[in-house]
Amino acid sequence: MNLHTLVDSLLSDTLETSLPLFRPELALCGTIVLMLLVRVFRCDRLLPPFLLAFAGSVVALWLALPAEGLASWAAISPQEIFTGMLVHDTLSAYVRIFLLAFAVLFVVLTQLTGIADRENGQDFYTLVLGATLGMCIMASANHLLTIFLGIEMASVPSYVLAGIVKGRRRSSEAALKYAIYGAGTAGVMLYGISLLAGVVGSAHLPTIAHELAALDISSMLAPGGDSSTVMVLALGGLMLGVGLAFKLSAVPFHFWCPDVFEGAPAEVNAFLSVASKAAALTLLVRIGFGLGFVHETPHATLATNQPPAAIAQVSTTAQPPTTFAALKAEGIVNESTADQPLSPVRNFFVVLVALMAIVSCTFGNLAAYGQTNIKRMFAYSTIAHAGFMMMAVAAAVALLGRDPSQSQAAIAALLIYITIYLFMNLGAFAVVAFLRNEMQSEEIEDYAGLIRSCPMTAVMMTAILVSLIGLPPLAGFWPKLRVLQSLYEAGGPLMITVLVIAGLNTAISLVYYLRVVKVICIDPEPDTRGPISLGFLPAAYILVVSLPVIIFGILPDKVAQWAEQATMHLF
Amino acid sequence: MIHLPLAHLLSEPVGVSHYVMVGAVLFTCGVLCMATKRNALGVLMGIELVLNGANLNFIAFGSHVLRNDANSLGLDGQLISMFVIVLAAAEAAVALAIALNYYNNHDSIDVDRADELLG
Amino acid sequence: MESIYWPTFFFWLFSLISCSFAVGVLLARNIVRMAFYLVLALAATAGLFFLAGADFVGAMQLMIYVGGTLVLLIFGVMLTSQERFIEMKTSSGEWVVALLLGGMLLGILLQAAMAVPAWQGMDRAAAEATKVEKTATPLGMGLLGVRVDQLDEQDESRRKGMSGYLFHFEIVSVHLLVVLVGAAYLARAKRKRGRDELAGTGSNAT
Amino acid sequence: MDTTASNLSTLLMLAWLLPLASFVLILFFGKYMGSHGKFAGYLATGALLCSAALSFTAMFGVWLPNHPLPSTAHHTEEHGEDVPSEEAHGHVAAYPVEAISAQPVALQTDHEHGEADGHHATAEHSDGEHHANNAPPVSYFGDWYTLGQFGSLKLTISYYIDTLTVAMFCMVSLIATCVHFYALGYMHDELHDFTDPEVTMSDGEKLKRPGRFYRFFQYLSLFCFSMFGVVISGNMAMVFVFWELVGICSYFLIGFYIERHSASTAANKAFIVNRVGDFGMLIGMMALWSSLGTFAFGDLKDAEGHVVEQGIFSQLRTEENDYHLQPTASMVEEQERVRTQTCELAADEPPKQSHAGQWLLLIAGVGIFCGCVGKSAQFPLHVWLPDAMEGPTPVSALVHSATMVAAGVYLVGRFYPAFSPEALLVIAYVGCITLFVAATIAITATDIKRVLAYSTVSQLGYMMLALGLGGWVAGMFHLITHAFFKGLLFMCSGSVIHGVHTNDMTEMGGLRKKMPITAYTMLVGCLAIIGAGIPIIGPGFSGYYSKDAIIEQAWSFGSNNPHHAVLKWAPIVGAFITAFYMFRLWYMTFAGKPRNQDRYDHAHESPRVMTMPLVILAVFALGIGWQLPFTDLSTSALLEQARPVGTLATSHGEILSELVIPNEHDSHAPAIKWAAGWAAFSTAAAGLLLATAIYLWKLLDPQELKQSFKPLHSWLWNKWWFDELYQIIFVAPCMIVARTITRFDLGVIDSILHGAAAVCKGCSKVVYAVFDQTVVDGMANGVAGVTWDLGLWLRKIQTGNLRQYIMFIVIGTVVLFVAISFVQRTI
Repeated sequence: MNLHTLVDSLLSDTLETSLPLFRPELALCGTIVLMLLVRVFRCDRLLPPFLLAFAGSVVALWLALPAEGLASWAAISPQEIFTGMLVHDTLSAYVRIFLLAFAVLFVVLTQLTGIADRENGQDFYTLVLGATLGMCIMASANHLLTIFLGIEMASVPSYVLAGIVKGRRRSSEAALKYAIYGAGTAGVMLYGISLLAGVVGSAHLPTIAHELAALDISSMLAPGGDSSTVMVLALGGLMLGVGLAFKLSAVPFHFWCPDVFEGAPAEVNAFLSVASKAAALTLLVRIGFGLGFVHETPHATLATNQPPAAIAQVSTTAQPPTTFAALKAEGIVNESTADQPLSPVRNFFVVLVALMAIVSCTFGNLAAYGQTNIKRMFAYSTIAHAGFMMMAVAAAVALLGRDPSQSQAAIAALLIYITIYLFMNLGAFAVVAFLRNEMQSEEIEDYAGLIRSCPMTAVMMTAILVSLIGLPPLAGFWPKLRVLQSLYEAGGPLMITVLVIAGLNTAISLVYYLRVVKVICIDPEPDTRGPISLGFLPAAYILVVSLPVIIFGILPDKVAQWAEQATMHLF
Repeated sequence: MIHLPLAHLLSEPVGVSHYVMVGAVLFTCGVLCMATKRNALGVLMGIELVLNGANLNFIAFGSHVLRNDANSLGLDGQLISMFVIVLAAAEAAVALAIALNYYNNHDSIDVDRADELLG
Repeated sequence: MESIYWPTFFFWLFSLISCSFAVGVLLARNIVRMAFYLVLALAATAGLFFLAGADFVGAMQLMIYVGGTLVLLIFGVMLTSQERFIEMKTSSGEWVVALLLGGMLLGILLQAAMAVPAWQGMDRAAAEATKVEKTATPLGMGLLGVRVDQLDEQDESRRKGMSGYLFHFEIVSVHLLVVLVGAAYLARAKRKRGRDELAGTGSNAT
Repeated sequence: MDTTASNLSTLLMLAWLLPLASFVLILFFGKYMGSHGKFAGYLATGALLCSAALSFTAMFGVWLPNHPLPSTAHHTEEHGEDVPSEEAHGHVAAYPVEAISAQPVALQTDHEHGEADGHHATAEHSDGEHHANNAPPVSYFGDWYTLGQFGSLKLTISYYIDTLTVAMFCMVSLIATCVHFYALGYMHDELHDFTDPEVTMSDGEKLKRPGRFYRFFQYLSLFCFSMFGVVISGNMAMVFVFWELVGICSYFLIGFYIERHSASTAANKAFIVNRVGDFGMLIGMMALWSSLGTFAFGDLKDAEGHVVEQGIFSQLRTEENDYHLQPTASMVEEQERVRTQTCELAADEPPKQSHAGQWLLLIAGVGIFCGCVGKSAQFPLHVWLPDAMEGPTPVSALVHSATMVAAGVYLVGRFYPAFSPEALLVIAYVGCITLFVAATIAITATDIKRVLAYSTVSQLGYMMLALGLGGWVAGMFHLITHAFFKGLLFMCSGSVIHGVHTNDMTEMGGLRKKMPITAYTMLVGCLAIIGAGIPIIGPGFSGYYSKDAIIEQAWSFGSNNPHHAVLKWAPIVGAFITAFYMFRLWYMTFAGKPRNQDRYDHAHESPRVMTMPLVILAVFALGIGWQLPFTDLSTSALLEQARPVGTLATSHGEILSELVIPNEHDSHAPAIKWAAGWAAFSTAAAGLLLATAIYLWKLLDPQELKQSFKPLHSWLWNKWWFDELYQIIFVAPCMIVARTITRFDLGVIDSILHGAAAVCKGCSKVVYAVFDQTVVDGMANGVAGVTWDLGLWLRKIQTGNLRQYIMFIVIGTVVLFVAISFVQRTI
């Protein structure tokens, strides 16, 4: 082996494998650069930033969709790209499509609400696309530095987005709180990463899993073992978790969330609550599966020292196995032997995530009770939902060593949840943003009797709220059901506790969502309020975004099918 | 001859542990700085200290001078710390801009004045 | 009596400077003084980097942190120090809570630092035998994606984990672009606010 | 050998009986000894002086020449490679325990291998060297007088003398002598008619009564006699008798100013609380006697040296079993009998072999420990000690800090071979809670003596913790060093009170200039109690050696038992708090500006008869931990000689199988020593710095702090509400029961007549109130209301303060780390 083979393998890896799979993100990068150029050459009259951003995100979305339609997903083989920095599989493909689709919808929304006017449009869309890029990287991270980088790339532009309305005190306060809290947790996370990497001696997730398995933690925990090293590992893992919990706004690292949501514009809230959460949850899955599971046969093209021909061959011939049985038969999954050394790692992960999930869910729902500001209420609702979604991750990792097919089902539940949550929250925040433009208020009490002023919006908002509770005819019911089912499958005292608490929380959340419904539908209209007319485009947008809440409620199979396909290659 | 422990301390090479301890001190000072300074810029300085503490860890874990076994982080440590420096600079730039914006709106740099959003 | 091992001496020197000025940053009241202490602490950390054999990163630390970031911070200090003098004193209770918590955190971290057996120092002979090589070239190659240090790595499984950093190197540039656009946006002077009020915030709930 | 035994027993018996003689003389002739019995003081002091002389003769004249300490130089030569470099140069008197322990550490390693296989695999290890090392310590046991034989129960007055006994004699007699001298000065008010300023008669006049100088010394003599009796006792029954005598003396002395209401209440409280503990002790003694048939500690030998009757220790730790603790066959039988009887199991069911006899052993151990809980003021019976400060200060110094309260610790140490690992764990936890609770209360107390009283409770907790964790020498060593520095501290506080006529620290300040000797001797005491010293290498004040030994043992234990990590951290946290409140006390009293100018102006240094004992004790508080230059003599080396048999081994729990009580020598491993030493030093330094920042440099404002932590302050100020809690749980129910019975007595007939009607009426009311209103309505309203309130309350956490959010990051990380390390073990 010499330098030549190294360079050759790098070239083939980068040019032939990685860049083609990285096209959507490249499109985002290109749009960002283009936007700068447009400003530099002062042709923004010709190319308004909205058009540019819209076109860029649509192109990126188009590039992200599988070439031969959804049926060809099975052809995506899991592989590491960029010499192991990122991993490309169906999960990352799914989340990427999700994020880019959201970006398209979001760009349209901001144009409709007018938060990004032509003067600051370039700045706004640059930040949005930059953050989306970071989230895409989070979703496919395979290396500790990539995790940190992805989180930074997603967060730092978001700080600015939170303060995008420059002249307002609250907006600037929100941005300051967000930025400093985020920087603090990023520091803690970085320290945790350093400890993890330092003990294990690598920053590459599969290698870490490999080394952890070699360390044999269970024997270290036994009396007389080197339990202090395990303590360092646990501390590192915990501090890494702090960074993730910040992104997830999980209790007790949620403090930024309500303040930022109240201070930032509603559109930005939609971005933070949907895209950011989805990316963070995917990252959580990545970490849980990356560290809690050893791939017996390494991914096809990760070895950079193989000759290019071999890489090409492997990537074409490898038929992705579809079922767990097949995986087992091929020796990729060997539940009894391969995973035992890592069961303490999984346990740790599960306990940590489950604890935070329980607390987040309960705290979020309870604290939402007395809120008067709708954005703030949604902030707590977001915290609660993030807790619920984390439960799915905990269940998935708990099932990982025992029953991978159920584990896949748990991840599928998570993906369904994320997808449906997109429509619920985007719809809700769109309504909030449009109403704010009309009546200059975001207080819940000012929504009184909305059903008489603009019935369509009110009905859609009601549907969204009921769906957020998770009541059966609407879409929000299905993912919750599936998460509960996964928890039941996972079993064990901890998971059953989580299950019970999750069930209780659904009941608790009833109160504050229905309170808003009551204000909208039953309370009398105040006399002071003038007529409200949203206009055609906003109304149509609300309809388009929130109709899926009803449609997927009645026909949940389609989403479930996508999600199940997307979880195919986790093992 | 008097055998001072101090001399003994100086005649042996230090290990990764020592570096990590210095890193821990920097980290803790940084966090405390963030938690106690009321001047937003002081808080930002705390962030710098925190990141620097973590960076010192990376350097120590990757160093062949301190630890000469197969399991060290190797060059990865230095590479990661370089990226951290860059990212810290980016973060500092944004945080400073946000602090200036805050100052413009509040006519004060005192973070305790940021008390409108609560509950 | 054994002779002094100079790297160790310098380690203690630099770490003492670094830690004490970090504490100085924590305890100082005056923001300018804090900035000055921070410069010294970071510069001493750069010295520690050099001692650990990370010459290039040490230089970068000096240039970017001490040279760049801090100048930025000092700009900030100058821009915001025009307000009338207001005592920004942290109350005693907060100090005590912070110090107690900080002590606990420090205790946990220090314990972690001492916990791993492999992190203890080498003996002197081994340390003196270790060759310090310049790291600039391998670092540069690593940033371009070619890990030349992979060539000496015998362990197959570890070699796979030694990834090139070309991806990060490139994507960070995009990130910096985005961040600078954002920072410039916020730092720009306010322009006409009419449309902002109407469309951007609308809310009169201040 | 024989002459040694008789010499020792005679010397110590004389030392023991001299105070008794003094007591009897003063009892009968006290009134006639000068005016108000001035001469009685001299008599008692003289008797104690003679006792001290005899004790020291026993130690240096008889014991040491016959049982020389192992030579340090010899061992370092043999095991030089194990020992850090500073030990190799013997003249650095760094750490005596280390030097002595060098030999057993090396031997212990092969011992442990044998043990890992089980308790029976040790026979082949019994080569000569091994045995020599693991043999019981040299001790002399014998009967002076047999009181009577009742069946198998033989009650004797016997002695059990080993190094610990002799060392305790020296310590007690030395401190008692100092206190006697001190009291000659302190109690001079009692030499003439005494007007008690704190007792107001019904006619508004202050109480005037004749002085009771002689009676004070009479009690002190009786106390010394009882204390010596506890120490020298050779069997549990005799211990119990003197134990009670000590308690009675304490009662008398606390209630010395019996006319004061607070004093008589405090005396009653002390007596009653102690009875609670003694009840447990009786149970423990019964458990032991019913199964072992003896109360004696040691083996009774005849003239040829053959064992006639086996004592408790040799029955439980037999030579054949390589001195491992194992319940005897009779214990197994007894436990099995109780089990089958109480559970009504079929007699043919096979006995549980796994825990054979262990439960009985545990009951015996915990029972005996209950007595020690009462006497040594451990949680939850610690409430009496601070109130006992109503007694005169010399009493506080002697009885309630240096000796009597130490008797509990001493008994645990004496009885140590019979404690099973589970019993030790109970001891450790009790000690741990005590040390923490008492230390926190001391933070807010403003009465100078009460601060010291809580400090005493806390330090006793330290000793119990050390013993419970397997650190026998560490605990006993701390017992001795603590006796000196705490006696010193109390006498200094007495000197201050004598000078300014108040206990309240908020009225003091700046007294350093007025009473320099008191101030600086007290500074020595403070530095000793916080364990000031140069970490790892020494030298330091006496507390430095003993406290570091405890903390090292705690770390050693913690690394073996990750489940009980709290026991590892408690002494570290305790060290922080100790340093804080001790220097808070010193700064408030001696530094800064006078808070009450009037009192300051009238303050004066105490007379020579009071300051001389201070200086003497200060010298001991400084140096009792040191190794005597050019010899191998040091307190810890002496104690090492008395180390109970079997405690060198690492022992494992039988009932709690994962419990490991580590070998004490393991705690001197460099890694543990290093980490624990620095942790102890840095926390103590942090506590000192915090106190300095608040009370000397005034960087932080104590009033502001009090405001910030108002709930916490009132919680501590009210002593964790323990007194109120006991009032509610124990006292009030007793009162209610008593009153109820009274009423019942008075109105039996009435209540029967009206009872039936009332019950019916009541029932219907209850059904209506409880069921209809509470259950039905409450289910609907209550749940919603509670969640609603909870939700609103949770909003308060979101304070909007950014810096608090940052603080919450730290709290979250730390709390999650702790939570995860506990939760994960249980799942």
